[in-house]
This record gives sequence, structure tokens and C-alpha cells, in this order.
Amino acid sequence: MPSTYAEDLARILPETVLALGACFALVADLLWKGRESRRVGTIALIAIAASVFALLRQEPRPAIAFGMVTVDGFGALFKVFVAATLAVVVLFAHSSRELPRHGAGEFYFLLLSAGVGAYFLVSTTNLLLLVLALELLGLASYVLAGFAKGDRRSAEAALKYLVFGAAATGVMLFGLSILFGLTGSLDAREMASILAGKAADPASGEAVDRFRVAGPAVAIAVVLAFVGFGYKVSAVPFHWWAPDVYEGAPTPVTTFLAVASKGAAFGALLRFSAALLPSPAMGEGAAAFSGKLGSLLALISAVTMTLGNLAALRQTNLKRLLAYSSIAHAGYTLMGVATLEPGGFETSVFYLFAYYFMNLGAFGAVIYFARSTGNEDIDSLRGLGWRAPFVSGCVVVFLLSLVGIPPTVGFFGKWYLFLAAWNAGFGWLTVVAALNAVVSLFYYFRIVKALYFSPESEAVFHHRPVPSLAAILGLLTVGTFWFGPFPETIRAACAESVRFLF
Amino acid sequence: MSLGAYLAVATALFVLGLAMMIARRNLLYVLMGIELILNAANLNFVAFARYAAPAGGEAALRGQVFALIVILLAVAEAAVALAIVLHAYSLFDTVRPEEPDLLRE
Amino acid sequence: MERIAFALFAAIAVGGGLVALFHRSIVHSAFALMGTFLGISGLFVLLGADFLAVVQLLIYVGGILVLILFGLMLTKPDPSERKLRRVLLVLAAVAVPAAILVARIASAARWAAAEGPLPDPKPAAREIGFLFLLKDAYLIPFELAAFLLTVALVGAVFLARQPHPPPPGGEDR
Amino acid sequence: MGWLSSIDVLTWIVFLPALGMAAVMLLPSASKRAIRGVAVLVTVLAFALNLYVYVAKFDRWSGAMQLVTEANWIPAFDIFYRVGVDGISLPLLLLNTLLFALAVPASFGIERGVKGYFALFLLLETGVSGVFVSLDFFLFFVFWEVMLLPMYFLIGIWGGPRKEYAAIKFFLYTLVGSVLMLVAMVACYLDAVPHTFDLLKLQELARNGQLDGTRLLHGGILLGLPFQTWLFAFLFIGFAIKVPVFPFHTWLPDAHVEAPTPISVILAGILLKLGGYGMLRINFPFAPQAFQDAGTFLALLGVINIVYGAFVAMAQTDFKKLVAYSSVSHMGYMLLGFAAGTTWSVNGAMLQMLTHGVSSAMLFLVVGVIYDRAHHRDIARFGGLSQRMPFYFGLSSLGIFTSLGLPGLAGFVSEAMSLAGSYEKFPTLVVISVIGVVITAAFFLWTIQRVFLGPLDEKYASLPEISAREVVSQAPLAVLCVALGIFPVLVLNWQMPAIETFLRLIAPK
Amino acid sequence: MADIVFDGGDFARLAAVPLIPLGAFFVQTLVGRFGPRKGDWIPVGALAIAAALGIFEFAKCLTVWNPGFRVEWKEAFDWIPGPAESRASFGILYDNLSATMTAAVGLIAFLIHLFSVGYMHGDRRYASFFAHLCLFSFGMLGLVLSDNFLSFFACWEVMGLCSYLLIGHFSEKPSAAAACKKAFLTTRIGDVCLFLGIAILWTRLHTFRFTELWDAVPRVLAENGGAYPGWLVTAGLLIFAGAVGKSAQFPLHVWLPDAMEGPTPVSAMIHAATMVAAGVFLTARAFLFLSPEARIAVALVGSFTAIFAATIGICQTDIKRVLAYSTVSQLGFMIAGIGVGGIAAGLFHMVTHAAFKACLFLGSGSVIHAVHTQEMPQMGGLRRRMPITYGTMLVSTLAIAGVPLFAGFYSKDAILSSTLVHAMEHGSILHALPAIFLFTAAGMTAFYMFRLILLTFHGEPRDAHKFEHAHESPWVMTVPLTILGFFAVTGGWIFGENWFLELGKGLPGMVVAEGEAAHHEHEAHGIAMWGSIGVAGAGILLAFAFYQWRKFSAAAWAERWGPVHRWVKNKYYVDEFYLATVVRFVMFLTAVQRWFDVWIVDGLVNLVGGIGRAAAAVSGWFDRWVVDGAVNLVGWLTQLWGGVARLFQTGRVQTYVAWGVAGAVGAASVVLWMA
Repeated sequence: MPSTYAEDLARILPETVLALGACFALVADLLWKGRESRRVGTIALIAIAASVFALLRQEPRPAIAFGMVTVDGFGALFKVFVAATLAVVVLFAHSSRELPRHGAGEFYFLLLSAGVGAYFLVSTTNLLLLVLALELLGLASYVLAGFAKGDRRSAEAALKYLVFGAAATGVMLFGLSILFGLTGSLDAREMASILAGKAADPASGEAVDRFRVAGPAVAIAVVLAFVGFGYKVSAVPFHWWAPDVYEGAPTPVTTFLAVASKGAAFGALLRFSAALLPSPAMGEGAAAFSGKLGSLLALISAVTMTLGNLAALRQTNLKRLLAYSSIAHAGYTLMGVATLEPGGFETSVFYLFAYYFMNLGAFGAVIYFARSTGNEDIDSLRGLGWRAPFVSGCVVVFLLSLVGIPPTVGFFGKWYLFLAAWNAGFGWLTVVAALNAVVSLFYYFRIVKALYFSPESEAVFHHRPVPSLAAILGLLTVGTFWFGPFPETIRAACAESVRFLF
Repeated sequence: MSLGAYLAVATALFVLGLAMMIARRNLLYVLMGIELILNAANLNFVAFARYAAPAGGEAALRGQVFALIVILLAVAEAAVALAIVLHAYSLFDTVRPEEPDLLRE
Repeated sequence: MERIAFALFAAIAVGGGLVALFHRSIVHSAFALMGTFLGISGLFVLLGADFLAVVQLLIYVGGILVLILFGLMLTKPDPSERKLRRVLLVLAAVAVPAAILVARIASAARWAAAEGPLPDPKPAAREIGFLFLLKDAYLIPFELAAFLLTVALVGAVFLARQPHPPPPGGEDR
Repeated sequence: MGWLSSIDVLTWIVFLPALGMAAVMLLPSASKRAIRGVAVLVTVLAFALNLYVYVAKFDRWSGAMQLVTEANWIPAFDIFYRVGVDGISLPLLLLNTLLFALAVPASFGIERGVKGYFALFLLLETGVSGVFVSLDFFLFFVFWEVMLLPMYFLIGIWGGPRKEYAAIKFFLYTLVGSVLMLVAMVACYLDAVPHTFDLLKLQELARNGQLDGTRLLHGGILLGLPFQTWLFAFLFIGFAIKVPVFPFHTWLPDAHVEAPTPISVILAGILLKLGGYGMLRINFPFAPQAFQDAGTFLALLGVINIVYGAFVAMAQTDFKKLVAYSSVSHMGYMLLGFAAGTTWSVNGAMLQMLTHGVSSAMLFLVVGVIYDRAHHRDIARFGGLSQRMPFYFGLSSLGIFTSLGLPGLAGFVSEAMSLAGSYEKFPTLVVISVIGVVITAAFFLWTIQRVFLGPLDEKYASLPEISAREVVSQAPLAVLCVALGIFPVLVLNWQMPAIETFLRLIAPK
Repeated sequence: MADIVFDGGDFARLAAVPLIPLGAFFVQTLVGRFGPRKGDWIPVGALAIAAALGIFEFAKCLTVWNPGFRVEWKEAFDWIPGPAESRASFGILYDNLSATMTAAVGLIAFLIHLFSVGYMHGDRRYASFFAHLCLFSFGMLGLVLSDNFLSFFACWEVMGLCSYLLIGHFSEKPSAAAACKKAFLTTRIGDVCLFLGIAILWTRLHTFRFTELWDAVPRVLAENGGAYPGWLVTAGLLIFAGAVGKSAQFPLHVWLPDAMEGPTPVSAMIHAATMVAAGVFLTARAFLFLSPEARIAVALVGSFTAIFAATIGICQTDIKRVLAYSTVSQLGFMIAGIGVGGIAAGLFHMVTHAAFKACLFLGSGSVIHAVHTQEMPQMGGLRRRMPITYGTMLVSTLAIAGVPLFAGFYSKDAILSSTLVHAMEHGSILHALPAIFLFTAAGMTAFYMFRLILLTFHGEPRDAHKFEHAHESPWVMTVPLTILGFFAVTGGWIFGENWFLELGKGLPGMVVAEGEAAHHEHEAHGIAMWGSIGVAGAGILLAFAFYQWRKFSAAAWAERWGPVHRWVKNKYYVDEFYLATVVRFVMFLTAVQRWFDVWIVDGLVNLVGGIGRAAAAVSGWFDRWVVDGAVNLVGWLTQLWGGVARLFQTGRVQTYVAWGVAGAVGAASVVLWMA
């Protein structure tokens, strides 16, 4: 029985609540004449909380709203992921000094609208809605990247992000148009069933599996489409913008880009590859096709993580180092995607959650240190370990998790990824990943060395603790340590959510 | 006319757009390049819509709706692009894309 | 007859693009771009997308082109570039692989398309309008596009607003 | 209090220090006394619990695993929290908790970052105790890594002049070891028919030859070598780095010289035994066939350890380095004992782990006492201390003669059993290693002569006698040195049945 | 004869004999030093009780003479648990030999404790001296009574420890510090050989207990067709090597002369009566494991040591060094005696030697105590000032020289006769060597002993100042002297040949000569008696000639024999030889230092650096490979990536787009290529 208008509206309630919250924040800022930036922040937080509340109250049965918005467990999980990141980014924005004092309304408006874009991104298999969501997320991010108006680095970051983003989106659109041409449909699931159907082979004429006929064309189109995802996820051939933008943009925005935008893009990538991926039932041509895609993804994953780790070795700027580290972690997550099977997807989703805790923590620490040392260079941190013992302790835990040393959540994340990749036959990929983990040890521990083992730098003297930020970092550390030994809750959620995709 | 011809024109425009973005030394060319690429995609969409379902009906319009939305995106993107370019221009006092290179290796 | 019209409009579109790419002065390029947009609008008419052709004309020529011209006027005219040969090189570098790929796609693809003479298209503006309002059709994209425009508006205004108050922490850290 | 007793006592022993760490973290870093108080309380309580288990709750006649508790942890990958103890692990656990309890008073001298120090210290204790009690390979590996980190920081931050280099070297060596172990663990997990990490099940599988890698590698052969050889090699290198065995030992002297005294007591007293314990529990039972073939090679390594360690110790001028190399030499006896595989030699090797733990801990405390007073450890610059500090001379010569292997003291029993037991299998090697015994006597006595005897150097005329605090931490060890010498029964009765079961596991089929 | 009733009570008393001194040691070290008179009465009292118990039990044995008397208390204390064949436990083995030894050692130890109360009066470490002495007594008594090799070895090493502590008593003197270390190390080499021997026996026969081993030997011989199997020969020789180390026989004798650095009572007790005798005791116990060829080797070693040490003793000037070399020589006699089969003779000589050598040492102690020097050239004419000391030392010298009616004559005569019997039986020159060596050594003994007496007590006082101050020692020193002097005289009669010769029959492995062999023995006995008297007389006359009547001037002979004299004076450069070879070889291995203990102070540091470098080189490559390898690998990666990054990450966004497109094209072509 087709769902009624009211039911559909109820299904997209979280998105609407978030959008309304954005507008309300903008109006509130105007009413308070730009003086009460902190209270606007709280409004944004309330909006996020409301959207999550709405999300949780939805009935669990998966359904399609308005013909193209699939509302299911997988979407819900990623929406929670995006909402949680938004909340932390808002808190970071409170205590970061990089944002102009009176642009709060616009900032939270753009941030929440980017959130709306991310919500739609993870809950659709329709090409049109996908492009719209990507574009909404993108535009908001371009402006957010350039939000520190007077600062030339931020302007340059926005410019570069815009140019590269526009080019990538353009190429993706071209790819999607060809895909539309080949299948005549806009929905990935529909496309897959069309492609699986029989079609007359132009050469031999007899009914042959369509896939072997249109295979190469579909492959090229899919690759062009992947450019859009690759750019958002900062996979290797399309990661060039990431280091510069991450370094230039204000840190809360960088956090948003590195965690929320990347997470949502992974969600969309998982959903599309699950939908588009021809199930083996569709004949061996399809299986060969998915095999090829899988090994391509594995290759990209290996190159991404290796380049990310190697480049990070030589960084002196903390944000740029974390940029390369986040590229490397995108590489690790791609490992799970490359397996193209539910077991693998589940490990990628878990790794994203592990990534959530450790990376948010790392960026939070950058903000915390930037407040006392005034800049983001590693050697200006020298000796801070003794002056800010609590936060430095948290940083050590985050770094342990980023490297993947046991009892942290990072180790268990990597452990699942390696196991899934090994079972899927990518033995060589596991070895490359293990080597990368060892290499990553060096640049992460350079930070520890600076914090604890080196003589104090003068920048560290006027350090004043920031209780609110320290509290957030503390929570994230608890998360990193707690979900290490007891990952069962998250793992079960991820495994169950992935089942919705197939 | 055959579908291939339209595909050829669209590809030509796509190539020109890309070349314009990469080659020319003025940020505004980049903007123009973006528009060209999006137009190429639009042309593709409409052409496939026409040939896929000549009899009209919802399938035929699917391409046109997509094209419409893409045009709308192009407008939004052009606006934001211009704002960012001008903002950068006010700080770097140049439109050459390689001038602002504070963020590099 | 229809074949000649296609050739004409295609020539205008691609020619305008080439001129826009290679012309030294940016103003001439802008106007050449207008030619391309007109050409494309004509092609749309041929393809039976009449509403789309009008929208193309209104928005691209009336909106975006004007936007770009304003951009030109606001920025200092840079000395015209001399090394056009480099542009040709880049064009070739991009064109060749693109051509190969698209040719590969065309040869391999079994377009879900009918061959031979097509029945003449019917005006579709009303149907498109309805499509945008029908719940199970494209209502969500319509609403989302609207929201997108507001976001673009707010973002562009924020960035373009003068004066820029100096950011905390000095000019350039 | 119902639920307190429901948690089994082993988990209490392991996680009590972790609770202590949490308590220390909550205390303000200024209140040094409170922190030290918590540390003492926690370590002593853990030791008392352990002693209670050792004496009362452990049936020492059965060689089987006892007090086994199981709780599921990550059921998806058959990872369970399995804890249990038998004749092999219980004595080592007792030594571990004892040394930690004694190291706490020894670390009252630390002034900088006391809170951080004791937090890491207690975390280290949890890690080490965990390794000794865990029966699940994954749990074993996690605790093994948990132990690695505090050690790196303890040496790196509170160490001597070249502390960073020593810390990094220690970290790298142990990391390489643990990576090898991780690979071996995954291989075992994937190869076991019902995928499992349970050590006892894996031992059983290995016992009847099902752990042969056929499920993992086609035909169980990789690059020409059977799976068992690879498994044995990976695990052996992983544990040999910890023991340390000859080629991998260069981290030990640096780590000891740079580590603060209480940490090098723990390092020598317990961390070296982890390697030996790992071999006994995992390495040999998992690849019994490879162990039989590699017997002579192991024995050779053991003898090299003995002789090389002794000769290099002879050449040292730094007192701590000398004791470090003597540890290398002593661990050689253990390896020789394992390789021979007779009842007496394995029991001797096992006992050697305990007696060396006691004597080397004693020696490091002794070195610590001089270092706190003279601020240098150069043997040649001392002289005639026995006149200024007679009581101290008594204690340290007791420690030295125990390490020397003087009958009537702890060292002799284990050395004699190892050598006598191994004579049957490797007569020539035992004769060579006897040279090590003589050289050990030589460098230790030469040290006594240069440090304690001879004319008193006027620079040290004002050295104060050993303080009460130092005596408190050394007295139990002194008593143990003599007690284990006269009554080795105290330990042998507990470990013999367990060694019996171990020998049955690796007996050639 | 009625068997001696040995019940639990006796065993308790026997166990008490060693344990009381042990208890006294602990009490003294922990508490005693703070008590009255610094606690010296605790060890002395303990020794008194131990001696009394020892003598009481010995007396019990004497009442009913039974050569084969042997009684055991198995598994008294369970040391290493485990199944039967790998269990190690301690017990008591009490036969005639251990009976005599317990009594003799107990008595001598008690006397020496008494003597040191006076001698060590006012010493800085008075209390710990007595503690160590008492621990030593436990070691010796424990050794004599133990029934298995493990507890034997344990007590053996405890004695080594005590000799180390006691020699190093005056630890301020660097020479004492070096001497104690040298003593411990040299004996340690012997101990290690002993341990190996025990290990071999244990591996083969799976037991440590003497009785079981003795029963096993005939079984093994039978299996091996009457001949000694290879491993048993090596085990026997290794065990004998242990004895060589402890009793300072030829190759390992270097430590005994240096041990004189210790206080004189220590020298008297450890280095005259008890510890060194332990080696002889061990050879007796392990005699059964020595194959015939091994026994000849033992005899040769013993006899050579005898003559070798005697020659050195002749030209020593330090009174204690003379006595030290005389001890080495007399030990050579005992070992040779056992080697040629005269176990009883060897043991008889051991007991008598214990008595008069202790007396000689204590006498020299009181002399040194009086004149505060050990150099004989500075003494002379002390006869008048110290009559008691002179009297007892004269008696002991007569005994050691082998003058009839004195203890030494009987025991030395027994040894000489058994060497003659040995020589006659085997006839070959090799077998005759021990006899020849021993006779000449006996002569020399007489010569250097009387030289000592004449130089110290007779003639004119060479140093007036010292002579004036010389005075007789207090009673606490002279009383033990007289008791020991009494035994030196009566020793021969009381114990007499009959007791010891009879005792010999009961010992394992002793072949009782009957028939034709008995004839040999009787004949040899006569020749030996007259031979020894003649040789002793010649020695005494020569000594008087040189030092009393000045017929020949010692100095003249010295230059005439120039090089020989210098060689002999410098102890045949044996010490230097050792330093040059064995020690240097060890050092060569460690490349630590050239002269081990002669040049300790200077020139050491750079050589030690040498070994550091050598050790570093050997194991350094691995260290470099792991640590520095990892570090500069990272450095290399960083440089490599620096260049590449600068090429790509140019900061110009258009190149980014270009590379992005190139990447897309690459990916597409890869997918196509894979198709």
C-alpha cells in the first residue's frame, strides 16, 4: 500500500528538523545582532539533538519515502554518526579562536545545512538526490573552509576546495549521464536489475548476458562516477586538495571535513556499491565485473594508505600531519569496502566509528594546543606534556589508537579490517596495511616525543587550561579505551546495519 | 540525428570545459570551464532522455528534470564560486590561480 | 532539414567553446561562451525539450553570463596571456583520452534507445511542472534545490560582505 | 560484598593494580604521600592475595590448570576472557607481585611526576600479571602489549642520560617481537579447525598433530619449510627477544643502565621471565616436533648466552651493565635446561627463572643503593666500602654469592639441576658452560674486590650506611635467597607436577 | 665383637655436631656482635659442645673395635623432591674414618677458637671473624658426616666461602683482597671439576649417595668386563681434580701461600688442619672410582707436589710461607700415600699432621704476635724469651721431621713403606718414582723445619729492639699450644699403626695384602723405617751445619748455585707462569687485561675499552641493523617523499585538477586493461 504523504513526511523528519534548526540559528543571530554567538551555538546543539531524537523515534521497518529517500537502519546509523560529529564540531567552534567573532549565525546555518546534505547523502540510491546532497554538502563546505574571512590561508583553502570540488563534481555528473544513458534509470538498484537482464549482443545477435556486453562501458562510467566519491573521501588520485584545505581551513571546519563529510561519503559509497553491485546470481559476467571493481578499490586503498603514511612522516605542521593521517585512514577504511561483501562492509563501518573517536580527539587536541602555543607546529609543543598533563595523556591514548596498539579501539578496528581482507583473499593488502601501521608509529610518536621527552619551548609558558574542551577530550578518550576491549555493542550495530544494504 | 552525434558534441564541450579549467591563467576561466562541463552533462541527459523514450511519458522527462536540477546547481555554484573568487581577489589582489600558494609542501 | 539545423547549432556551440578557450582577452571569451549557450539551447529545441531550451536561455545567458561579466569588471584586467600554445597542448592532452574512452563506451554500449525517425516531441512544460509536485516523483529534489539556493545565497553574501573585520591574531599567522 | 567474592581471585590479582592506577589518577599530583600510600597498599594487597592462592587455594599435587574462569568477550571471533593458573605460572605470578611490592618502597626516591610514575607502574603490574594468568592467546597478546607501553614511558621519562635511545631501542625490539607473535597468533587462529584462541585447545591440537597449517597454506609447506618450523621460529624469536637470547640481547644493557633502579628491578626480575614463560606455555607445546629437531640449536644458543654473557660482563666497568650481562648469562642456563627436556633440566630451568629473579632483583637494589649515594656506577672508582658500610657489604655479598651459584643459596640449586639434567643430552655443551660458571665467579669476585675490599677511598669516607627503607625492600629477597637455597622444596613441590604435564605435551610421539 | 648399638639418640647427637656451629653462626652474625665480649663466647662454646659430642661418639666407636663399622641415617632431610631416581636428600654416613675425622676436627677447631680469642684481641671485625670461623667449622664437620655427594659438595663450597671471607679478613690490605679472590677462584676451578664428576656419576647411576655408588661400582666393572668404563675413569679423575684444587696440589697450589695473608689462626685451622685435609678425605671416599692408571697418576701428582713444595720451602724467609709450603708438601705425602694404595697410611698421616702442623702455625702465630714481624732474618734467639712456644714448636718440628717416637715418624713411615710396597709390586721405574720423591722430600722437610727453628729460636737476636719487646703469649694461647704439642708427641702411640691400619681394612676398595704380598709389606716396612730415620738425620745435620755451626754459609751456597737458587727462591716462577698462561688466556678471551692481579690499578681502563669494542662489534651489527636500520629507513623515506611531494603538492590548484583527471583516466584504463 503506497505510503501516505504524512507517513513520508514523518520519515524525513530528522532532515527537516535539522534544516529548520539551521534557519532558526540564522534568524536568532540576526535578532541578537551578532553579539550572542555562544547562545546561537546552543540553539544549533538543540537542533542536532532534536534531529537525533526524531531519528530514534522512527519505526525500524525500512521504507522508501518520496520515491527516492530510503529510510533504514544503515541510514540511521550514519545519521547518528554525522549528528555526533556536528555536535562535537559545534563545541569545538565554541572554544576555537580561529572563527570571526560575529559570523556565528551564518557559520551554524552553513554547518547544519551541510549536515542536512550529509543526511540525504547516506539515505538514497537515487542519482539525482545523490548529486543534490553532494552539492549541498560541497557548497556549504566551500564557504565554511573560507570562513575565517580576514585570513589569506583560509581564503586560499576555500578557493582550492572549490576549484577541485567543482571539477570533480563535473566529471562525476558526466559519468552519471553516461550511466543514465546506458540504463535509462536514475535509481542504482533499478540500474543493477536492468543491467542483469538479457540483451541482444550487437555482434552475435543472440541473447547474451547484458553485463558482458555493456560491461566495459558501465565500468568506465562507474569509474567516472567514483571520482565524485573519491574526491569527497580523499582517496589517492583525488586527494590533492585535502592537505592544503585541511591546513588552511579553521580547525572546527577541518574536523567536520575530516570526519562528518568523509563519513557520509563512505556511507553513500557503501550504499551505491551494495546497490549497484550485481549479485552473483546475475551471471558470471557480473561476478567478473565486481571482481575487477574490488581489485581496483584494493589497489586504490593500498596506494592511499601508503601515500598518506609516507607523506605524514615529514610534516612539521600538526594539522597537515593529521590531514595525511586522515588520508591514510581513508585508505584503511577502503580496505573493507574493497572486499565488496557484507563481512567487509561491516568492518569498514566499525573502523569509521573507531576513526570518529580517535580523529575527533586528535583535532580537539590541536585546538587545545593552538590556544596555548599560538600555532600548530609540533616543536612549539615541546614540554607541554608536563604543563597540560591531562590533555597530553588523552593525546597519547588517541595516538596509540591511531597507530593501532591494543587495548585501544583503533587496534580492534584494524584487527577486524585485516581479518576481513585476509578472508576475502587480499592477503597482500593486509601485509601492506601492517607495514603502514608500523611506519605510522614513527610520525605519531614524534608528537609524544615532543610532548614529554624534549626541553620546554618558550611558547608553552603561558598555557591556561580550557576545562570544557578538556572534558570533551576526556569523553573521547573514555570512548577510545572503552570500545577497545568491549567493542561488542558497536560491532553488533554495524553488522546489523549492513544487512539493510543487500 | 543519431544519438552518437549528440554524445560527440557533449564530449567536445566537456573536453573544452576541462581544458579551460586547467590551462587558462585566470580564475574566471575556471568558472566558465565549470559551466561548460555542466552544460555538456545536461546535453547528454536530455539527448539520452529523448532517445531512450521517444514516446514521451515520465521516462522522457526524467532526463529533462535532471538537466533542470543541474542548471539550478550550476547557478548556485557560480554564485558561490564568484563570491569565493572575489573574496580571494580582495586578499591576494590577483586572479591568477597559482598566486595564492601559502599552503604547500 | 532537421539535419541542417543540428549541424548549425552544434557548430555554434563547439565553435563558441573553442573561441572562448583560445581567445586572448577574457571579455571576448565571455561573449563566445554566450554563443555556446545559445547553440546548446537550440539543440535542446531539436531534442524536443522546449521548456528546457527557454530555461537554458534565461538562466545561463541572463544569469550566469552576467555574473561572470560582473566578475570580469570587478577584477583588474590582467595582461592577456601569450602562451596560447600551452593551452593547445593541454586541450590535446585532455581531448585524446576522453575521445578514446567515449568511443570505447559508444562501441560497447547498447543504448537503451530506439533507432530511426522519432515521433515529433510534445510540449512538456506542464508535465515537468507536475513531476516536480508529485509526491512520488521529484518533490524532494525540488524542495532540496530550493534549500540549496538559500544556502548558496547566505554563503555568497557572507563572503562578499565588506568590510572584513581583521581576524583575531594578526594578519597572517 | 557478594559480588566482590563472586569475581574470581585471579581477576582480582590482575586488576587490583589497575584499580590502584585509577585511584592514583584521581589523586592531585601534589599529594605525593597519598599516591605512594595507595601504591604500597595495592601492591601489598595483590601480593597477599597471591600468597593466599599459593598456599591455600592451589592443589599442588595435580599438574592440571586450576582456578579456570571463562567469560565471553568478543564472541564473534571466539575471543574469550579465559584465566587460569598452574604450577608453572603460579610461582612466577607470586614472584611478580612480590617484586612489584618491593619495588614500590624503592621508588620513593622518585620526585619528578610522581603521579604519572605510579600510574604507569601499576598499569605495568596489571599487564605482567595478566600475561601470567591468561589462557587465551588474544588476551595473552593484549596484556603483552599493555605491558610494553608503560615500560617505554618509565624508561623514557624517568631514565638516565641516554634514556630516549634506550627507550626507543627497548620499544623497537619488543615491538618486532610482538609483531612476530601476532602473525603466529593469527596463523594458529586460522589454522585451528574450530577457530579458537584457547591455549589449552591449541596445545591439544598441536599434541595430536592437527596444527600443521594445511588449512592455511596449501599442504602446510611454505618456501619449502613445514608450517610447524615457521610457527616455532616466529614464536621463538618473539620470546627470545624478551629472554634475551644472544643475538637479540643488545637492548638489555642499555635498558638496564638507563632505567631507574626500581624499574630495572622489575625489568630483570620479571620481564625477562616472560620470555621463558612464553616458551614454556606457547612456543614449545605448539610445535613439539620442531622443538625436538631444534633441541641442539637451542642448547647451543643457551651455552653461547652463558659463556658470552660471562665474558662480556668481565669487561664491564659500569656495575649495572655488569649485572645486566650476568642476567644474560643466567638466562642461558634456563635455555639450556629447556633444550635438554629432561625432568631435572626443565625443573632446573623453571627454578632458575625464580632464583635469578630473586638474586638479580637483589643485585639491582644493591646497585641502586650505591648509585643514590655516589651518583655514579663506575666500579673502578669505588674502593673499600666494606669499612664504611659493613651491613651493606653483608647484604650485597649475599646477593652476589647467590648469583654466583654458591651451594646453600638459591642460585646453586637451579644451576646444578639445569647442568646435571642437561648433561645426559649435551655432555660437551655442559662442560663448556661450566667455564661460564668459573668466569661468573671471577667477575663477581673481582667486582667485590674493587668495590668493597682494599683501601677506603677518602672521597667515600662520608658515605652513610644503608637506610632502613632500602633494607626493607632488600630483606625479603635476602631471606628468599637463603630459603630457596636450603628449601627448594618450597617451589619445586608446586612446579613439578606441572612440568610433568608439560613434558608429556612435548614428548616425541 | 659385639656390634655397637647405634640408636636415634646417637644420630641426633651426630646431627647436632655440625648444626650447633651453624646455629652459632646465625646467632653471632645477627645478635652476638652486640652482646658481651662481642659474642666470641658463642662460637667457642658451640665448638666446645661439638668437639665433646664428636669425641664421645668416637670414644663409643673405640670401645668396640670393628673395622667394617658403618651406620647410616638415610633421607634425614628431603632437599629436591621427585621420583626415586631423581630425588636428592641429605643424611649421615658414620664409619671409622668419619668418626676419627669428626673428633680430630672438632677438637682442633675448638682449640683454634680458644687461641684466636687471644690472638684476635682488639681486631676491628672481631665478631664477624668468629662468625666466619664458626661457619667454617660447620662446613668441615658437615662434610665429614655427609652421606651423599650433593651435601658433601654444598659443605665443600661453604668452606671455600669461609676461607675467602677469612683470608680477606684484613680487607684494607690490597694484597689480602687479591689473595682471597685468588683462593676462591682457584679452588672454584677444582670445585667445578668435582661438580662435573658428580654430574657424570648421577647421570649414569642416578644416585648421589656414597653407599649406593660404592655398591654400583663392582656391578659396573662386571658389566664392563672387569675394566673401568671410560666415563667412570673421567668421573674419578674429575673428582680427584676437585681434591687437587682444595688440597692445593701441584697445578692448583698457588693460592695456599698467598692465603697466609689471613690471620694466623685461620692459616692454622683452614690451611693446615682441616680444609686442605678435606681434599684427602674426598680422595679416600672416591678411591673406589679411580681406575688403576688413575691411582698411579694420583700418586705421581702427590709425590711431585711433595718434593716440589719442599724445595721451595727451603729458601723462604717468611715463617708462615715456610709452613705453608711445608703443608703443601705434607699433603703431597698423604695424596701419594693414598695413590699407592696406603689409604690408611695417608689418613693416619693426615690426622697426625693436623695436630703438629696446627701447633706449628699457632706457635708461629704467637711468635709473630710477640715480635710483630713474619720475616725470620729479623728474629733469632727467642728461645730465652718464649720458652713454652719454643718447647711446643720444637716437639712439633721433631714430629714433622719424622724423628722416631714422635707422631710424624709413624705416619710418614707408614706412607713410605706403602710406596715401597707399591714400587716392589710393580717394579717399573714409573712406580718407583713416588718412593724416590717421597724419601728426598722427607729429608728436605727435616732440613727446612730445623732451619726454621734455628733461625727463629737459636743463635743471636738479630733485631735488638724486637728482641726486647718479645714476651711469652698469654695462657689462652699457650694452653692450646701445649695440648697440640702433647698430641704431636703421643699421636703416634695413641692412634698407633694398629688403629689406622685396622681402620684401612674397613674402607671401600682397600686391598688387604695377604700371602706373598704380605711378605713384601713386612720387608718394605723394615727398609722404610731405617730409610726415613737416615734421611731425617741427614736433614737435621745439614740444617745444623748451615745455621748453627756455620760450617757452610747459606749465602755462599746461594751464589754458587746462583740461577738454581734464584729459581727456587722465586717459587719456580709458578705464579708468574700462571699469570702468563692460564690467566692471560682467560683474559685473552676477554681481552680485558694482561696481568690479572699484579697490575690492577694502572693501564686498565683502555684495555677494558678494548673488550667493550670487541663485544660491541660482535653483537653490535644486529643492534645497528634493528634500531639504526629502522631510524635511517624512516629518514630515507622522508627524503624520498620530500622530493616527490614537492613535485606534486605544488600548491597550484590547477595542477591538482590535472593530476585528478589523469588519475581518473588511469583508473579507467586499469579497469579496461583488467577486462
